[in-house]
Amino acid sequence: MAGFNKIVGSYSEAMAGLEDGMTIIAGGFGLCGIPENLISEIKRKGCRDLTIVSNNCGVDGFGLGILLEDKQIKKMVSSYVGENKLFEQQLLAGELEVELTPQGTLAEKMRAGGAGIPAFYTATGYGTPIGEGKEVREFNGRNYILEEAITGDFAIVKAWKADCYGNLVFRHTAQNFNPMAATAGKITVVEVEEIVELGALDPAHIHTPGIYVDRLILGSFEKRIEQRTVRSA
Amino acid sequence: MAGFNKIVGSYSEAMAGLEDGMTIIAGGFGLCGIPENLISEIKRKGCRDLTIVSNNCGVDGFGLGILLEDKQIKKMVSSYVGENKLFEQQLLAGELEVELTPQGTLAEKMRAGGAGIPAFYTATGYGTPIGEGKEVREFNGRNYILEEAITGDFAIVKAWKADCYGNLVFRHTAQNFNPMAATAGKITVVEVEEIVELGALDPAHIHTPGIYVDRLILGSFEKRIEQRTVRSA
Amino acid sequence: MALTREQLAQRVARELQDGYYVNLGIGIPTLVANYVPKGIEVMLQSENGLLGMGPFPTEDEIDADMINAGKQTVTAAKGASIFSSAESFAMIRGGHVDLTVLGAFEVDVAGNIASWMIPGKLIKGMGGAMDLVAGADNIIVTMTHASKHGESKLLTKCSLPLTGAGCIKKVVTDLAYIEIADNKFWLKERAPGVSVDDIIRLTEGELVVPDVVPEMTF
Amino acid sequence: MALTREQLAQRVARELQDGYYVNLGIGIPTLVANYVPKGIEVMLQSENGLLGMGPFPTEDEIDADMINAGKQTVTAAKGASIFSSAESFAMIRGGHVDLTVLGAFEVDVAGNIASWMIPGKLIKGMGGAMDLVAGADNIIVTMTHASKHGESKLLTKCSLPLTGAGCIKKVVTDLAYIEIADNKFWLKERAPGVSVDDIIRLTEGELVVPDVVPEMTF
Repeated sequence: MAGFNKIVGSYSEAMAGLEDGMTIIAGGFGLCGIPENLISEIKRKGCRDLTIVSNNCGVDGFGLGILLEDKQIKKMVSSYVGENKLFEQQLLAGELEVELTPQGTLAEKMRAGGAGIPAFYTATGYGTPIGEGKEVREFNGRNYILEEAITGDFAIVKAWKADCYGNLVFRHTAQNFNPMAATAGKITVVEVEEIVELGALDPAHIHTPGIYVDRLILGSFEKRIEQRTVRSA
Repeated sequence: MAGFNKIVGSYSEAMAGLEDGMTIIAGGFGLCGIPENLISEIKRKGCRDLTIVSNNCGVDGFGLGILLEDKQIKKMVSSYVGENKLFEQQLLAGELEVELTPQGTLAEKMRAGGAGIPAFYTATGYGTPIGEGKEVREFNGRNYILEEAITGDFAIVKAWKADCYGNLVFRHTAQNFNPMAATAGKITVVEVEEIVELGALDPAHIHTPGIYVDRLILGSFEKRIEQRTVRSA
Repeated sequence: MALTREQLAQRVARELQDGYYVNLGIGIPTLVANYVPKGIEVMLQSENGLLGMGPFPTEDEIDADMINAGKQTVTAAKGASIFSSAESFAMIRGGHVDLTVLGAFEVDVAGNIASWMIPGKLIKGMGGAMDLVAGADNIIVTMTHASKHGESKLLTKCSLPLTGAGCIKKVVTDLAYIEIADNKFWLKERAPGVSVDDIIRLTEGELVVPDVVPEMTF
Repeated sequence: MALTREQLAQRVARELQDGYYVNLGIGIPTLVANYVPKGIEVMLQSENGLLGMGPFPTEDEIDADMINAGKQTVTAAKGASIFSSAESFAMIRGGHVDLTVLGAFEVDVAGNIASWMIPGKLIKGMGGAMDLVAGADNIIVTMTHASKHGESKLLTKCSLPLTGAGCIKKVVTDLAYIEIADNKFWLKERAPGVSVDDIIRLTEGELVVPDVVPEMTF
């Protein structure tokens, strides 16, 4: 009897079932709050023709950027992909497709995917190249475009603390896209810094209820910093 | 210089500007987490022809039910209104209009109103009287109906703790509709059980950021229980 | 003998599986929680914003801020989470709840359900029922097979306004366990001592009856 | 003399009001935070999920989990809140942010803005810019008045792909403060020592010039 215990024992088990051609939704913003080790496991598995939905594509040599090295990514759905030389090369060479999506629309598409909302209207992108080919409709005198939800075969998520039921708490701004990603995967895999006793998390302060989580694994993280900015003490 | 201090000194100040014919979005589920004193203030002010958007309409003599006593409500937008004799009478006498809305659609309409989403598609209500007259559209082989967002002239909200910036934390299931209501009012008024020092709330555990809150008042609450169910110890 | 309310709940409870997130409607569905089979764990979702509903509180534990969707005072079980109504229905609408159990006035061979409104009677509202039936893949309806006046509630076409269209696949009545597929009712089990003829007589919609209809045991 | 980057930020900062929630874009807009007028308080929103952005951390305070939308390490100010990207953009899209300041390549008399894409050059993406310009009622664009080659960036019609349509009402350039209304640019202030003629020459879209154009002071 497994009950609600979502803990798995290895990264290989965590990503079991991932196949060529699948769509993966990934949490994280820049290098902050990214599922580092789940990404490494995808590289290790070597699956190809992947569609990755993530606000960014990591950097050269870290984060989702490492999946470019063996050309595992067919298509990225992102709002900003400017931190990555290899990305640029593969894009210019026509080896990589990119579907640019405004950041807020991307977040809302993931949320909608998890929440059973197939599509919604937004003013974001109306009158721009992003609105081209999309239905335009007026509400209360303003024009909006129709945007459809996103779901994935897998969602990969990084949280701070979890209990064995998969209830999650995120740390600081490492929350970002992770909660929405968690709702939008057919299989949602989460790696965390700490697994706490059941009952140790305050029910009202759980960011992601365990119902969204299928597999949970304890990891250790490099947490690379992209822009190290400081002031004098 | 007021800065971000949202605290007002009286209930009359809290509801200043409320006028006949306005739309009010109210948090609460049944009698749980309802803005008791803000409702009393609306009764005291005597504004009429109000449209109230709330999952329920209180009970006879408590909660939103007291606004029926002087016939202040023209229209209720709710999912369930079955706990209230006076409601029934006024409805049958044609003195009160009711727009029944599925509970999840109601919650999502409030969220959409606050989030700048003018409309969204949902399968809820398709093929039922709720779907009549609404646009139907197929996505991935399933039929959905179009539902529009709700916003209010005022939103009235009950929270547990707040800081003076209006950052809110809700207690247990008294959260319910309150966070969405808070986002959907042109003027959002919140009453709380406790105002804590600025900095005392963990930023990552704030349910409603103060940006949504216009006025904040400290109240004391009866918290009437609708269905008192117990087990033996 | 027609099933009692408790037996109805017991029969429904046999459909529970280990690790199921379940939403139980008001009335008989609520009783299902008392019959979770040994050796399996389920978590109860309450649509007002609680996943992991515990038992009723003791007198000392009663808290006005902790209620379920039936507005009853409850407790939170270990491992529970609490959230807003929007989040709760995102969970429901998004198909994350494994099983929903609810009552109904009528069900028909197309899987339509009518459960919230009787024209001419005062309308109280649908609450979360329309969201629940639209969101769950797996729904069990519990109800009496026929009205007090002997009128079938398993119909060719619902006569009352619908709660949801084409969404019901399983019905547990006081007389039978029935599945819905291909625009037909499929008789799977009968209540102890209830004859197949009685079930046929009280089922208005097309009913497929196999050669052997096992009797439920309790 | 054309305004320096710091002066641009200073001029923009004069548009801040007490109690404003403000989103500052990357580059010059970020500098605005250094010039908040005395006696007023503003809160900075960072679209990756932080309301109440504080100063950069000291070496000891650096935390990889605490960054802003420019991916810089930051701190949270007292009274800050932290939330998901969906919540952050609900805030932005829903019009709850009082002022957005961002850079641009071009602005036109219709209030259109182009700021994210130059055809033929590599596209990096719009990030949150399209959401920010669609969501805010009050947007200030900061940019140089003309390109390095002397080509006006204040146009009759943007030549580059748009970031948003009809949403810009205020532009602070290195030469002038200009408002947009009725399909015209309205010259309101000029940079110290910059002649009205220079501004006219470098403004391609229709410019309304009042009899007196006050000089900015710093």
